[in-house]
Amino acid sequence: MNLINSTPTGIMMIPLIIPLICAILILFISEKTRYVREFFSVIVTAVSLWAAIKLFKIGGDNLELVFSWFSSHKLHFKLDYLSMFLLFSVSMFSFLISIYSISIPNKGNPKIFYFLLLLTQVASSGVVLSDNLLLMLFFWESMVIFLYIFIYISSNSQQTKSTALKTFLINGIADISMMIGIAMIYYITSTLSISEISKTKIIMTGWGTLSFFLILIGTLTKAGAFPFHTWIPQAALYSNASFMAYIPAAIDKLLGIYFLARISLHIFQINLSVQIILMIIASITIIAAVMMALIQTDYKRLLSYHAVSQTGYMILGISTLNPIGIAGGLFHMINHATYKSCLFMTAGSVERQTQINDISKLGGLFWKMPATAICFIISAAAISGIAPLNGYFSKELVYKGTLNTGYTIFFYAAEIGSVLTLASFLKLGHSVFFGKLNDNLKGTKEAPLTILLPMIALSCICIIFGFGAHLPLSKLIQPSIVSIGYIPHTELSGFHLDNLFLISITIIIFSLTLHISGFSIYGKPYKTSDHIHYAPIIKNIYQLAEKGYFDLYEIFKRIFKSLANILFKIDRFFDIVIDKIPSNISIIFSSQISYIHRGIYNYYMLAIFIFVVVYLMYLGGIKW
Amino acid sequence: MVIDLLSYSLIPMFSSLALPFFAKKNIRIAIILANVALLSGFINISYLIINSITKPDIIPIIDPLTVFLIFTIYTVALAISFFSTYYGIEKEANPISYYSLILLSVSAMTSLVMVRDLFSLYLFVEILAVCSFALITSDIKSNSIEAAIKYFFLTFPASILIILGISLVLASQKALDFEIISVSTNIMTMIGLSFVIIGFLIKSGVVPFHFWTLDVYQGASSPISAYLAGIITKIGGIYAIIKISIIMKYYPVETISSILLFTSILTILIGAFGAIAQKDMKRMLAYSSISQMGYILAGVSTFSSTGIIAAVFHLFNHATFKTVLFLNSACIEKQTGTTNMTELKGLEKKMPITSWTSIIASMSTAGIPPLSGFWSKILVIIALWQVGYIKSAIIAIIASIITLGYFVLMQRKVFFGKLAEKLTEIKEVESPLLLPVIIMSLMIILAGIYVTYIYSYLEKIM
Amino acid sequence: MQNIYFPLDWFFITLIFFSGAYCMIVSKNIIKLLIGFEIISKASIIAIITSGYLISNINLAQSIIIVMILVEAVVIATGLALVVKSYRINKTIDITKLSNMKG
Amino acid sequence: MILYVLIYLVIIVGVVGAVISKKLLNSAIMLAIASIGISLLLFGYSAPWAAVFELSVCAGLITVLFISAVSLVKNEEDTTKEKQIKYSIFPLIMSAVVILSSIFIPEYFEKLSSYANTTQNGNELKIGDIIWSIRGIDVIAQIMLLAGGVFAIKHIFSYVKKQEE
Repeated sequence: MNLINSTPTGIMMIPLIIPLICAILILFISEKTRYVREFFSVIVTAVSLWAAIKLFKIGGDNLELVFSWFSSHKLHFKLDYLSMFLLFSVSMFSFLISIYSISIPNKGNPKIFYFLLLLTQVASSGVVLSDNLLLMLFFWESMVIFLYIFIYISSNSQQTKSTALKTFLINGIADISMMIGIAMIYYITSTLSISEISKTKIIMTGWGTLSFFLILIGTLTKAGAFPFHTWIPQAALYSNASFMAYIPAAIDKLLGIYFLARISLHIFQINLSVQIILMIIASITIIAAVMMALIQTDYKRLLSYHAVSQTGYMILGISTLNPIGIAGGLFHMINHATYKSCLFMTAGSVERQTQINDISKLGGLFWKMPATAICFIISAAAISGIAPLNGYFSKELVYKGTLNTGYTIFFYAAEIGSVLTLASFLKLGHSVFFGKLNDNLKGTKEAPLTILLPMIALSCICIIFGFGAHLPLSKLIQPSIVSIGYIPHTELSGFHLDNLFLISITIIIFSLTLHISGFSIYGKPYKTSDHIHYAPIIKNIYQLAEKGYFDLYEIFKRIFKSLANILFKIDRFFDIVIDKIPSNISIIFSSQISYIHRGIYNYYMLAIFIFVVVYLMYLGGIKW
Repeated sequence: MVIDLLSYSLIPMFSSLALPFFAKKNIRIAIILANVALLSGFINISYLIINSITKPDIIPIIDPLTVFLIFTIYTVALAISFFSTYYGIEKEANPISYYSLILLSVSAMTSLVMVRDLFSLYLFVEILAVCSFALITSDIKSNSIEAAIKYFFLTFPASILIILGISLVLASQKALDFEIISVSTNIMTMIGLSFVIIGFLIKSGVVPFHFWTLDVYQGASSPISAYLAGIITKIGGIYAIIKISIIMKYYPVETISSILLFTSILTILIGAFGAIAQKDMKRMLAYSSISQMGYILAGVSTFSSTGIIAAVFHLFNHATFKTVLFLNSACIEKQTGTTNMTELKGLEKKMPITSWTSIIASMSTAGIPPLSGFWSKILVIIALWQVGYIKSAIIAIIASIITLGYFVLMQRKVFFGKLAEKLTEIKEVESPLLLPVIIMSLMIILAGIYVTYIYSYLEKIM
Repeated sequence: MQNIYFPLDWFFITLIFFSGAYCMIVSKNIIKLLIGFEIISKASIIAIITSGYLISNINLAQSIIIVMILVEAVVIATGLALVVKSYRINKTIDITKLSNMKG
Repeated sequence: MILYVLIYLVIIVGVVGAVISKKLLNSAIMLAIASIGISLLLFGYSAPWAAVFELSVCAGLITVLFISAVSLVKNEEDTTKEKQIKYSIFPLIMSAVVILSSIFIPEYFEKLSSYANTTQNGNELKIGDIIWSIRGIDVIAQIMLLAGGVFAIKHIFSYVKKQEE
């Protein structure tokens, strides 16, 4: 195994090995030195980014690197264009987040934070690079542990601890189901390497479908889709902004959708009915999450719900199974990562400067924090799919993909989703940056440079990917689709003045009207969505949602509680049967025996005489 | 009669006759003479038996069963007489007659074991009965008189039944010798012998006829109840049944064996269950000894060679650990004045040796593996299994679990836990009183460990 | 011919045995018990002599009876001694009163 | 045969009288009559030695012992008022037993006696030889028994003196 030398396989190892070593080194740096840890992790992430970019230059599809693990088992790391694209994006985000979280206050003990950040970088690049499913699973599972510790150290309040537990449980169980799914794959194909399986894709028969759905649960949880998303909003409340910007916003989405792409396109040959199920899940995620986002008053919680809804678009894109849709899904994945983490960074900087998260208390910060405000505006426009920015282009591809499949209902769902997204961002922007500046925020200054720099970088990427959409599409997305095995016929990128553009304009107008009507009724910017919130039917759906009826975690908790006390009753019953009844019987029996012996000689003699006579009669009755 | 073993029965008899004359000058000398007579007999027989166990082929044993039982008789008798010298028998009864009666009962038992004639067997059983019921009265409490009367009126009618049996055997055989009887099988003899067995069932205190055992073991003075439970009821009752079952090897034994099996299972169960709710320690030990008698009888009821070996082995084991238990209850009674278990608590702190020996003995009764009780019970159960009485084997196992139950209950109540306030000032009994108990427990442990030697020795019986 | 006596003797033995047993079961007075016990031992003597007569070996039967009579005498003597002592201590010869060992 | 039945009648009368008589003295006397009947029976069976022993020991010695015991516990007798019903219904039960046993016992023992070994060669051995030579062990047993009896009575009464002091 040759390490760092100019051959591509060597470079491929850099994002894996170097951050791991540095992570361990960071642990030994003493507490007192300031900024050494931050500086160290920034350098390391920069190096891994450089390695990812260099791999791009060298190109060279499916480079193979074999590890011998306990001699018998071969560990394959394989690099095709899709994983190269993912590796680049993962390293980019780790680099930006490590810069960003230098001056974020409540990220917990910095030593552990950076240790975890680098380990997450290692794990995610491991997931992306590994060709062997088992190896991928190993890195995938380690992510859960880092997730748990990240949330746990962010503050020592009770809610944080219960959120950490909730996250760990949901992700843990999902990973177990994925593990079983992978075991089934091994059972079907008796090989674990993705490249071999992809040669003869697994068809959807008995074990195949079951393993697909089990792995699907794992990927959807990682990506944060509808039924398994409930930990993200809670994490948003109780953990720090840099964590939210890093994992739920970027890394999780990237890895989740990457693996979804792998299994639905590369490993399995999914048939029509499975495809429809996927599209239904996608559309539910879009609508439900954005409906919830609309009514939120907490800055980060609102953003987290949007993160969940945007995942819906990506899943929709992938599940269209035609090249345009898939390209749209993948492109939306990278776009979403950029503007979502940028939005979370703005949330972090606002929180750092004003120590307030509740948008009803914020207002008029535009002139106080101009840079953050501008970045917010750009990324908000990108997420709602306004024309020249990257969001629009990826959504446009996704819409084309869904229209090609012929099921227009999913198209309408996606459209409604983007309307509500824009409405909620209008509400957010208006209540935080515009409107009246209330008195106690007078002294707020602009956030320090280390926070602004990554934000500005990300918003520039949004703009670049927007206007120069053909750059990422041709360089990153197209080769990775080809490597999966779907050749796009039409030209992917480019600005086409067709009716999709017109629809996006109508969406903008429609959400503007919603916002203005809400503002005029209630007067307060943060109340603009209340007329939807308290509408007749929707009101009690919202109440149910608040109480957590839709939350899988709560449902299971109730089930297990009732199960526990049923078992307790059964145990009490057995305890009586085994312990009490025999001892009582024997005591009654023995007291009866001692009662018989009343001590009077005559009764004894009578008993003996009777028994003797009986025995003799029995004896006498011998027939010979 | 086995001539060369005759000395074991004659020496105690002559010494018991000589005892009153020695006692004229000084009672101490008489007591010492009695103990020395028994000690010499014990050393002699133990030398004989150890040689025959360790070097089985060199010394040809005339009759292994007789030697084995004489060994048991002498161990228990020596333990009792040694114990009662320091127990203060003088306060309660005339020591001269007490020791001569013990010596006479020893000679009666040894000759009973050696005898080869049915009528002489009956005679020696009568002598033993007379001596033992006189010994029962050697306690000042009124209970002992009541116990003696009950013993007299409940067991002596049984000898009449035995005579009826003997008359039937006499009518159908040339003579009453065991060899002659065992050779010529005959229905009338079979019925006669069954009459005799039922007579001896009454004498050995198995369940339908166990009423006298409870009152006698509780009422008699403690060393005597140990002597009774230890060896007299066994040799005077169960030994005769074993001897007859050996004779009836070639007889059609279905009916009598089903009677014996029914009685033994009844005994085991009622003995075990009865002991659970007992308040008085000696009465509980009486119930447990009835239950153990049931095991011996179960062994005999199979009429198979393993059954009889198991019965003899369990007889020996039961003799040792029952004597230990009763002697311990005697020590407790001597120190605390009562054997009522509700008043005794946490004796282990004050009387450690008594407690620990009685724990070993009760564990052996319950049949805990390393100890000897376990092996004999297992043999009995195997014998039952082999002959096909599987249900009764299972009942025997369950009953031994219940035995373990009530013994642990008794120990927890009497020996462990917080020391009862009244008992704070009591001390351990004098060391000579503990000597027999310690030797007996050692024998239990050794018998448990060297069980293979004993089994190979016992196999020569059949 | 001599077989006639054997069954008839055993008929009378059962009668005497039953009456002795009845007397022991029913009576409260200990001396009455002893008399019952005496009757039963009489029955055993008859049993021995009938079997002796059956196998026409009277002398063997006689020797056994002599020994049995001796045994009977010794037993009755000790029994009466016991009764007298219990009378001295408990001041009663009613056996139902001697029952303070129960359970 | 008539003599045989007559003797048994005497025995039965003696036994039943001993059981049902109210006063202990009468029952002792009836018992003596029964034992006299038995010795007559023994004479009937040409067993003179046994008959003489039976007559002298049972009729004589044991009756004397009984009467002396009854006199010892004289004042106690009137206090134990036994309900006489137990004894008055005795003849009734006795007759029931007579009928039952007359059905089963003779027929059963008839069949049984067919097994008796009648090959015995009569009474050539004299009674003295039997007792002393063949059944020698019984002599030792008798000595032991007598010693036991003496020590037993000594042991029982030994305590009585101490208690009275």
